[in-house]
Amino acid sequence: MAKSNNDSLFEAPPMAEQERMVEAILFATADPVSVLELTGRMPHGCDPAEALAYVRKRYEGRGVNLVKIGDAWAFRTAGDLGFLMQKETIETRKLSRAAIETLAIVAYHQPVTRAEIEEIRGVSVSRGTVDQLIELEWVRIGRRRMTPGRPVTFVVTQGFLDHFGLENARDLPGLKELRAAGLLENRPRPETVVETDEDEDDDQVDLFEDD
Amino acid sequence: MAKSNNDSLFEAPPMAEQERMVEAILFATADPVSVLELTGRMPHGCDPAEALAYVRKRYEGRGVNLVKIGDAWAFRTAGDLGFLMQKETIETRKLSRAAIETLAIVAYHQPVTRAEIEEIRGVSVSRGTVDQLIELEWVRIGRRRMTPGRPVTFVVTQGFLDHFGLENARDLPGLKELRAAGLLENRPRPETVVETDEDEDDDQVDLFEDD
Amino acid sequence: MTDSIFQEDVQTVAERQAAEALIVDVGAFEGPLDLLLTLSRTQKVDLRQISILELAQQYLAFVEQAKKLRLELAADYLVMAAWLAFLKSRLLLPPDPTEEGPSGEELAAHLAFQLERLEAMRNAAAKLMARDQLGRDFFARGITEDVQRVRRVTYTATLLDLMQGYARIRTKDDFRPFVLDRDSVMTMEESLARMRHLIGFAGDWTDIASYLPEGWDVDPVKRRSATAATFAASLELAKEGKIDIRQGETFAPIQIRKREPRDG
Repeated sequence: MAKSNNDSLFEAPPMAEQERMVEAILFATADPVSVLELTGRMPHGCDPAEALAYVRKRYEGRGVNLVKIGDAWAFRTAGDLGFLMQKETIETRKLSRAAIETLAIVAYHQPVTRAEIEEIRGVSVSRGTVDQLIELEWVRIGRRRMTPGRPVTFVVTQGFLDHFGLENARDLPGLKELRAAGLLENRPRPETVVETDEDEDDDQVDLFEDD
Repeated sequence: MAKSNNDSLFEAPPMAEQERMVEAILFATADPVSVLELTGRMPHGCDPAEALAYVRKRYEGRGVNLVKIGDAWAFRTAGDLGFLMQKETIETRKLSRAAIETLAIVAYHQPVTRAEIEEIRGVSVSRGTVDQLIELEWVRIGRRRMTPGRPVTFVVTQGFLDHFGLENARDLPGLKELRAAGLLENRPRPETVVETDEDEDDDQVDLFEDD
Repeated sequence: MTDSIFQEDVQTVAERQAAEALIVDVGAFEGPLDLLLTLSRTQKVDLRQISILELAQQYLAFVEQAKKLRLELAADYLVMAAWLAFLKSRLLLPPDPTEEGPSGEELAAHLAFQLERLEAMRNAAAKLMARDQLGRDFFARGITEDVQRVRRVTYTATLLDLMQGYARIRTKDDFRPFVLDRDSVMTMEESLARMRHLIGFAGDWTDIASYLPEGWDVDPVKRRSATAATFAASLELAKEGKIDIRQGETFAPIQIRKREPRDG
């Protein structure tokens, strides 16, 4: 590209101009554009590869970046700004009955295994229900139970306590209070609750002191 | 909560970041995006108007420029680089002379009724002509004129401004001169005395000042 | 169509060409005002100084010519011709002070205004179309991204929901209305399964009491349940045609035997 060249009549546009051209072509074309195609579209003597390198540099760190796709080039939204391409609508739904019951069992009986939850609810607990509670960050996996099979246990989280405005899970009203509040209309059988809970209660205390 | 400024929790991203966001959003779409929509899509506390000003400056003289269209913004390739884009050129239906004139009359006289268009052109306007302009999304129906019969009026659209690279309707070529020469007035024929024209002129002034 | 018209006319070639120059284009005029504007250009003056009288004469001559060529003119061309003839007379005659309405000058001024305005709009249209246009001279983004609508669902529950949920489970427990003591109950299913197996060995009439399982014949509660189950199972088997069943008299022992597969 030296000036002494005889081709100077057909001298290529200055590099800054070539950059503009690359910018415009890549902006307006519906598909990624190869260097070959750029060469075909830009004036004679242009060096699209070099111009591309400059454009790439210019758009580094910008909201759109020049990226290579196969052997073609295109502008793309910067990866970290993908969230702008979404319009979020937040919808609040009530937790399903199964989820509430499972959550209640975890809260009152923690740490509790899946088998225990099923036993208390009297129906099997779908994986989705527990997963949902974990996703909501209201339930997390606790220590494994030291029994055959070493099943995982579930406990409630700080997030759960925050959401429900509790200092700790022991603040949850007991059956007596529930009944006093009219939430338990029928004859209680308090023994059933406690029987196996002795050990677990200890655990529970540990747990909350850990937290 | 010791912080003096409560809002600091929701501090807006730095302006450089907001610039990137504006870039990303506007690069992702072919249609102009209003400041209002930008505000809705960018994080809380952002100032799209300010960011737009910076982005506009940044792209000055580049291969793509930030242009204002009505109250919306879009990136468009620089006008001098159109020759590179023959491949992208959209073959538009050739507009008839009647359609072109009608379009100009709507643009310069808006809001304008069909009767007024006919009065200016001295010939009846076929339904197809206006329909074609509406289909192109260059003309739309405006407010009804508060005159007997409450005729509909026609106005030009944002798409019209976008297509002809106009920031707003006041930028129409020669508008000032035409107005000064009294050629945008709706002068009634001497034999027909129409008193309602006062309102019409008001409307027109409103429109151009609103934009 | 114009061809046939011309053939019928007896004209010199020169005359015909002169007429053609104007007439052939009639279809290209956008109405009388447009025609007037075109005619006015022959005056080669600023539209503001145009002679409306001269223009009216030109127009009337044009209409005359068209009539001579039996060219059909749209009604509005003729209306304009009539109006211009009226205007011409007004402009030529001295104003009559007793006459109502606008003067010839006022009418002429308005026509001049209309022509000027039409021309101005034409020029504006030309300027507009000469502008850089989107999709022709400048371009929008080629690769667009759709804005995704993401619906994020958050779940919520109140402490009351939680307590009610728990109460519901515990109440279900407490309220389990009636738990059968399965220890001293023999079901028909159990008995049936047992008898299906045993019946193969019993060839002759046997008291169903002998089918009671071991240990179920002592405790009266158990014996009652087992007897009932065995009896019900026997009826079921009889219905299936597996056994015969008989009872000598009321309260006599109920006997069953295996029914032999029919061999004749």
